[in-house]
Amino acid sequence: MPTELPILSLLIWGPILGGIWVLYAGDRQVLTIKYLAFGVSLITFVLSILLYTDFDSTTYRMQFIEFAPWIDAFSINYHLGVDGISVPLIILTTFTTLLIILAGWEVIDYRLSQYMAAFLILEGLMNGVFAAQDAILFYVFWEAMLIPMFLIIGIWGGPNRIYATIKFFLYTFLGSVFMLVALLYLYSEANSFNILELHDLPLGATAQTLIFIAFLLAFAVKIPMWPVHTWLPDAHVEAPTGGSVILAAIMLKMGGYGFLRFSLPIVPDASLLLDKFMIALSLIAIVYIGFVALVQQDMKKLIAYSSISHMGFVTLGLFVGFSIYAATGSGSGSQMAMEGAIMQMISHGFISGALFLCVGVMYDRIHSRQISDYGGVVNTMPHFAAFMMLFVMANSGLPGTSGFVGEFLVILSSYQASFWIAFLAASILILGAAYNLWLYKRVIFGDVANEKVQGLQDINNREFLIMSLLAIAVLLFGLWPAPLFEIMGPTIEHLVSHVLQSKVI
Amino acid sequence: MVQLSDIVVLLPEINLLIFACAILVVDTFTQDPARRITYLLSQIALLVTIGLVFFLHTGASIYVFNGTFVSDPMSSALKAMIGIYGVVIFLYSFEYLNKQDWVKGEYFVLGLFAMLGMMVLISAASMITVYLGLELLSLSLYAMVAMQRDSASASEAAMKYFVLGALASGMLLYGISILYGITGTFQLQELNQQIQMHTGQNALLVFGMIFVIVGIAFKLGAVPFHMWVPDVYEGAPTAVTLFVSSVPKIAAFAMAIRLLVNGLEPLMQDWQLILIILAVVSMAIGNITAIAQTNIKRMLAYSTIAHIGFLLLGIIAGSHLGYAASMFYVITYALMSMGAFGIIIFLSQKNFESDNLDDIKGLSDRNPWFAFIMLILMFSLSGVPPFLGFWAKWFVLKELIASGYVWVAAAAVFFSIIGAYYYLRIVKLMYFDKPERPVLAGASAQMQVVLSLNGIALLVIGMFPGLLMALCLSALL
Amino acid sequence: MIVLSDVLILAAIVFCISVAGIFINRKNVIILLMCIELMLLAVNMNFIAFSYFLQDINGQVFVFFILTVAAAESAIGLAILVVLFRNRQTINVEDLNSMKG
Amino acid sequence: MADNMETIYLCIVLFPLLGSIIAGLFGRYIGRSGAHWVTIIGVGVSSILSLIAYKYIVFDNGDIYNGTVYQWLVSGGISLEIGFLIDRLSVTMMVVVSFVSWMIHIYTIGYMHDDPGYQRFFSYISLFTFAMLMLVMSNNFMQLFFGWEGVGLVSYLLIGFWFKRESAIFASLKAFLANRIGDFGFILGIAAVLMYFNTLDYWEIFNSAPSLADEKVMLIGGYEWSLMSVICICLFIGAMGKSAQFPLHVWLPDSMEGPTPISALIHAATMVTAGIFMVARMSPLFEYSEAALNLVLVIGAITAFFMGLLGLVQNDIKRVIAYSTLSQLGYMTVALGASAYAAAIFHLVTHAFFKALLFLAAGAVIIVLHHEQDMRKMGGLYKYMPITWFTCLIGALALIGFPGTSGFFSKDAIIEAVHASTLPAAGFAYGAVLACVLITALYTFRLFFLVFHGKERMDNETWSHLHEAPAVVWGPLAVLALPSLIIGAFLVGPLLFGDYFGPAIYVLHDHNVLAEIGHEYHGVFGFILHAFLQPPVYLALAGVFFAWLLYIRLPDLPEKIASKLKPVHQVLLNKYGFDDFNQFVFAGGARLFGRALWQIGDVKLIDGLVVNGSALSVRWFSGVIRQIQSGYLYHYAFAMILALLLLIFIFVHY
Repeated sequence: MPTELPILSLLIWGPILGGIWVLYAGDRQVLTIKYLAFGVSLITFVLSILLYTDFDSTTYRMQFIEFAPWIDAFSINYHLGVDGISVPLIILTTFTTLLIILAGWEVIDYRLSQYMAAFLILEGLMNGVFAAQDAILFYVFWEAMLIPMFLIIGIWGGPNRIYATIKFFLYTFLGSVFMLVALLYLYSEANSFNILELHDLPLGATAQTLIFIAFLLAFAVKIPMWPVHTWLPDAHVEAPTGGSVILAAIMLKMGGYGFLRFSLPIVPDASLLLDKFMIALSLIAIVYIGFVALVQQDMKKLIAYSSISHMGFVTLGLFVGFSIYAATGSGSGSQMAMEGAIMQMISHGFISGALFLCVGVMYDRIHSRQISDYGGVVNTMPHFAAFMMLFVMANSGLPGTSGFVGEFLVILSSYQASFWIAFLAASILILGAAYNLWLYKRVIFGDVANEKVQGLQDINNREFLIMSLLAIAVLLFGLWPAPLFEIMGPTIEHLVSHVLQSKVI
Repeated sequence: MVQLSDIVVLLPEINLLIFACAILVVDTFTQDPARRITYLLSQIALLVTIGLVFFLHTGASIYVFNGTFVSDPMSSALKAMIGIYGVVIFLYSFEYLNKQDWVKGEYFVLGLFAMLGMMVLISAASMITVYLGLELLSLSLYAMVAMQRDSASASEAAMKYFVLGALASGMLLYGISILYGITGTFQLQELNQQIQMHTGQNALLVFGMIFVIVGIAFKLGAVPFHMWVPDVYEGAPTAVTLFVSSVPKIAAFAMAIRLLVNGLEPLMQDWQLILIILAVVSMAIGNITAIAQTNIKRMLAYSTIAHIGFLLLGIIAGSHLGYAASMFYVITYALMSMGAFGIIIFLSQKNFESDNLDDIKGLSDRNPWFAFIMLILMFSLSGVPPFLGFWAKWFVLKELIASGYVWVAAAAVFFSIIGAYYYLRIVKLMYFDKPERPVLAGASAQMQVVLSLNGIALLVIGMFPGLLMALCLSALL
Repeated sequence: MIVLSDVLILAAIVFCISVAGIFINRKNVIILLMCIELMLLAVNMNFIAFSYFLQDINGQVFVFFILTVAAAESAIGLAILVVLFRNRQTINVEDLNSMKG
Repeated sequence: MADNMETIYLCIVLFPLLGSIIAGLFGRYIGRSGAHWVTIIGVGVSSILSLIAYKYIVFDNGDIYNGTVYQWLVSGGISLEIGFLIDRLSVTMMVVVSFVSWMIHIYTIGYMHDDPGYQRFFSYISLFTFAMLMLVMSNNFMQLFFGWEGVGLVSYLLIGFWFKRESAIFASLKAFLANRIGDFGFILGIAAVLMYFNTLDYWEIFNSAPSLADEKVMLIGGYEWSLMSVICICLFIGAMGKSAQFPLHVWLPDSMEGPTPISALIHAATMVTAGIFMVARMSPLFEYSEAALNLVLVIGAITAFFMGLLGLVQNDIKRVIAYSTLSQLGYMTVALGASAYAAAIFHLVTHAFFKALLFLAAGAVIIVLHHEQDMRKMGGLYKYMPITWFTCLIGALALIGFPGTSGFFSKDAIIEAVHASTLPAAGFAYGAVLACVLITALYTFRLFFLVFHGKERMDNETWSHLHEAPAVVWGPLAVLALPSLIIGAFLVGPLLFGDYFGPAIYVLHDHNVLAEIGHEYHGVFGFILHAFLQPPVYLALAGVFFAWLLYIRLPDLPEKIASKLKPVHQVLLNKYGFDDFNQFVFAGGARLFGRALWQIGDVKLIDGLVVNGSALSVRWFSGVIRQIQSGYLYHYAFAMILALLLLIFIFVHY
């Protein structure tokens, strides 16, 4: 271990304590808390970069391990560690939070300190989810995360925010409590909450199926999969910009992360048994939601639906591996599918975040999310239009942007399972382009539609900075995704070989 | 056969009794309308009791008075908890009574007697002791509920509570009589052994046991013996509701352990099934009905019913770990309940109970700190980590699953989702709505400090629940 | 010759009457108090019978406790009744439904 | 030399990119002239370096380069890389692409002179050059797809360049979507390639192609497909989108909405050739699939014939040329189908020149007429614009394949090749391309006569300002006219019948139609003479004659014919109803379907019934249950007793 610094703990508790500090500072010194929040998130981001630089990408083993007993009686430990799956997600989290603090700089004027604090605390909790190696520690972070998000949507959200936030909370709560039952059942079998030990726990076929379903409820709601996706459009639409960004960029990824960390390795046989079902749901999400996205009148809703559709690729990539293995007899296609899925998660974090920020930029000026209220924005906001073009194109999977990589790999590998899976998955090429570009056409192109659009101011330096950072990320990972794959390669390779082995007793 | 050392074991109870009687006398003579001296003496009584419990606890089970009274780790732990909670309850109550301008010495005296009853109940090793403790507790509570003499609803609640309580204790007695008839003993350990010898008379034993369970379920407030709970919570003055909703549950838990585990353990398979029915129905009815409530106190009453269902799950698990989980649950629940009613007291004013849901609208604008405390309470009640309420549910579920009742656990978590809705609604009212009237809540500094600590405790113990779990485990292993 | 079951059946009948009285009576609260007393008496009868047939004095001791408690209980019950009447000017059971739902 | 070549290749793609980035991001700071200088220099350097590369590969017989620039990613043991394959095929394309682009850059200075989006436009066309070069220089499918979509993107941007015009942004959307439909097939093809070849690298794939030629796959039910056919058909669907083949041709005519003729030219001369290039590049795969070759033939023939017909009824000058482009692309496709890949590339090259010439000439006319594009408002321009008239005539002759012009050689070679092909679909294709020769001549000279001859039909205001186009506009015309005339004669020998492409294009012996024609090839003049023994020349001349008859001699006749054949005319005017059909069925259908899924599936079923429904039912249930709590003491007591009895009933049994 090159550094002795407890980086993971700092990444978790730093933002949380920072958030409490911001909360304590209160709304009296507006500028102070802004800089305070910014400073905290910046330091956290820099720290998270250390994870990348000091990461040993030759092994699949957990790194940066921290271990301390927590509840002795039940061998629950404060056990942190990261591997190739967690590191990118943690960096994504810290990066996104940094942007959100910037994005809320001038926009939020109601209970600013609480706003900033909520996001900082949320950041810490999310880092905790990705770093936890103990199932109960994971669950605690996983659930605790709901509280700040519940408040963010409820306090700073749109007109229908209460319905949305309660729906969000109950939906996700519904999923996760069954996961808790499954975890407790696993404990009763393994006498341990250590996730890695659970990976090696042999389990009967029926038990695996039931555990899989319990996990599925939690992760399918979170990611979200069809048909438990309906909380997402509401939550996204009503949430403030920052909330939408966090939801789309990070929270959805937790579902995918859960599948990777829990469902697949803990109950591989059930995953194998139900993989067709999962593939079917994923394909429904891709196609069905693609069509639904096409007809949305509300920009945020459209992007929200597009997120669901893109998350269909994640679940497809994660579960198509079994069929690939069955068809080709080698794990390399499965690995490609899974890595494609993770790439898709990371990339979607940037792109959807960027798109929600774009909508936020417009919303801050006109206070409408309806597509029909816009038109010809490019005339008054050319720089903004350029950025949005990039993000919209990335969202429709243009090569050279990060949005392409994951989709490309998943389509390529799922072909090995079946032509028709790839066929349906590839329909996103058409549907994605259709809803994205149609949105762009109606909002950005055309002649100036009304006086409000006429009065628009182009993005200021702060917004320019945020957009540029995202644009760089989107392009960087599109043109050179190799570093990411280098990090996750050994981990996924090991995961695939683990998942493809039966562990039925 | 009664030795001096037996009396020593009984010292906390004796101390409390003496204090209670003394305070009754002192209160008669005090001229102070605020009854400070009564209040202070009551607190001292509790502190001394806690001290005695602490110093007398040995970690071993000591049976005294011909095996009718026991002092064991569980009794010490629960008595200490009752004492500590009693201090907090009296503090909140004193605040409430002051706000309402009718400070009554009786409240404290009756409260002390009720706690005496609880301590007796907790230490009961014989069905006679159980009955006496239970009646001492119940009679005090009836009187407390009716204490607000000019309130129609309070007297109505008291009447309902009284009649149903008497009915329940009648049934309990009937059950005890049957058990006595079969086994010829009141002493719980002997009962246990006798039942193991009387395997042929299982049906009669179960018949008697069902009556006993009715008595326990009534005291806990499990469906369908819960009908008194909402009316009493709503009708009684908030200080009394606060009292009724917290510490007596601890005693009721102890009663269940004493009777079902110490006494009727050989019949475990039967009472597990009965309790499963009661628990599931309680969680269902409690959570679902709570949604329709508009009065916070009544809503919390139904929430209590649901929590009792959860509490029973640990007993259903039928293992010492499970009982420990239940104990953890009841301690946690009482703490949360105190906090919730504490907030209502904090918000109340003279002639204004502030117990409608609308009364807490926009609390976070008016008083962000206590809104935050209430938020902790609500999330803790709904079982969201990292708050203590989560660990309570976690512990119970864990033991339930370890005993193989996975489906009961699944049903339990399902109902807790429904339950989450009405807790969230309170958070919603506080944080997302605008205040309807510019009421400024206020309270004395000590009330504020203790109430804050009450809420923060849920967070801090929630982050380090190991100690409390260890306590519960050591009490029941 | 009176056997145990005779007494038990009598006690059970008395118990049932008292229980029925509690939920059938819809008029006067005082009748409820009487029913409760009756119920305790039924239980007492059980205890005495068992005590006698088991040759165990404990049962009769318990009866004394019950009698004492019953007295206290009546006292409290009547006190509540008085308070209730003062507030409501009625002790009709059917009128006691201001809290429900 | 060989060591430096890698750097040169890299520079060829990077300079246009650099120019594009500078002009795009810093256009405000470097100003208009800065923007055009930086991009022109960028593309210019790239063109010159392409020439050097051309010299190195073709004339010096230098080593074919196949190398990796950098590794894009490794996943599951498969390495995806960015790399170049520079052989005779790609180097030829590089020269064509970079030079045409360079010319367009220069021409744009004049054409876009007053446009506020000046810098942006230069940035786009440089970016286009970059993407197109990446496409042709790629050595693997991944990068091919990158370039493929990249040109799609820039074409979207260019067509929608005048974003205030509703029709322009509509057309751009349509173009992108039509291309995406092609890409949909394309990516499936790539996926199939990856599955069976386990790599995306061209050479490795081509080397193992023969061993997989007989592989069968199951797609639907038990029916077996040849693997190669599946791969090639999927890839060809991509080519159909990009090269605007029937039925994905719909976007190309509309793409004329861009700042024409530049964007039109970009499309006509370069972008649409990507599909042709791709199929030629994939010849080692297509050769193993008769089914795919037949399909290519049929699609090409349909496109050539039916799109040519549409050219007859258009009145917009640009649209006529656009349909002509479609039709010519059909020719190229037919050539591909007949395994005459070299002929396809040959036609691609000649077409690039004469079509560029025609577009620029049309542009010149449009400028002079103040952005009037309707041919019915032109006429008699030869007096005012002699240079334009003359160059346009050369272009028109080349287009119809007048013997000796560049178009003649390439087109005649294609027709001969189809004639010689033995594929089942070759007969149909041959008939279609022959008929198309007549049609091509007819619509080309219809355009020519309507614009330059006959009555002067423009309004007075315009008429009074008629003059020759400025030098910066006619200069490129003159530059392009020469090669349009002669380049065919120079290239026909080596390109078609020599071993010009070497191993870059692979043809099975049975399919080698060009070799068959080559037996009869005895030099350029022999080829011309030979043509006079074949029908195409006479068909072309007949076409010119009819055009003269209809539009000069009897100008009223077309009207009458149109009214006599009203249904046919109407069908042609409606472009066979494709636009309406697509608009109604696909666009409308998708929206309808989406709305149905949303409103019925999401809103009503999932949200309404399940989510809110369960919430409501819990609430309703709650209302019911609270009735049990009646408030009456006797009910409470009754509940307790009832429960007691129930428990006894359930649990006490003897």
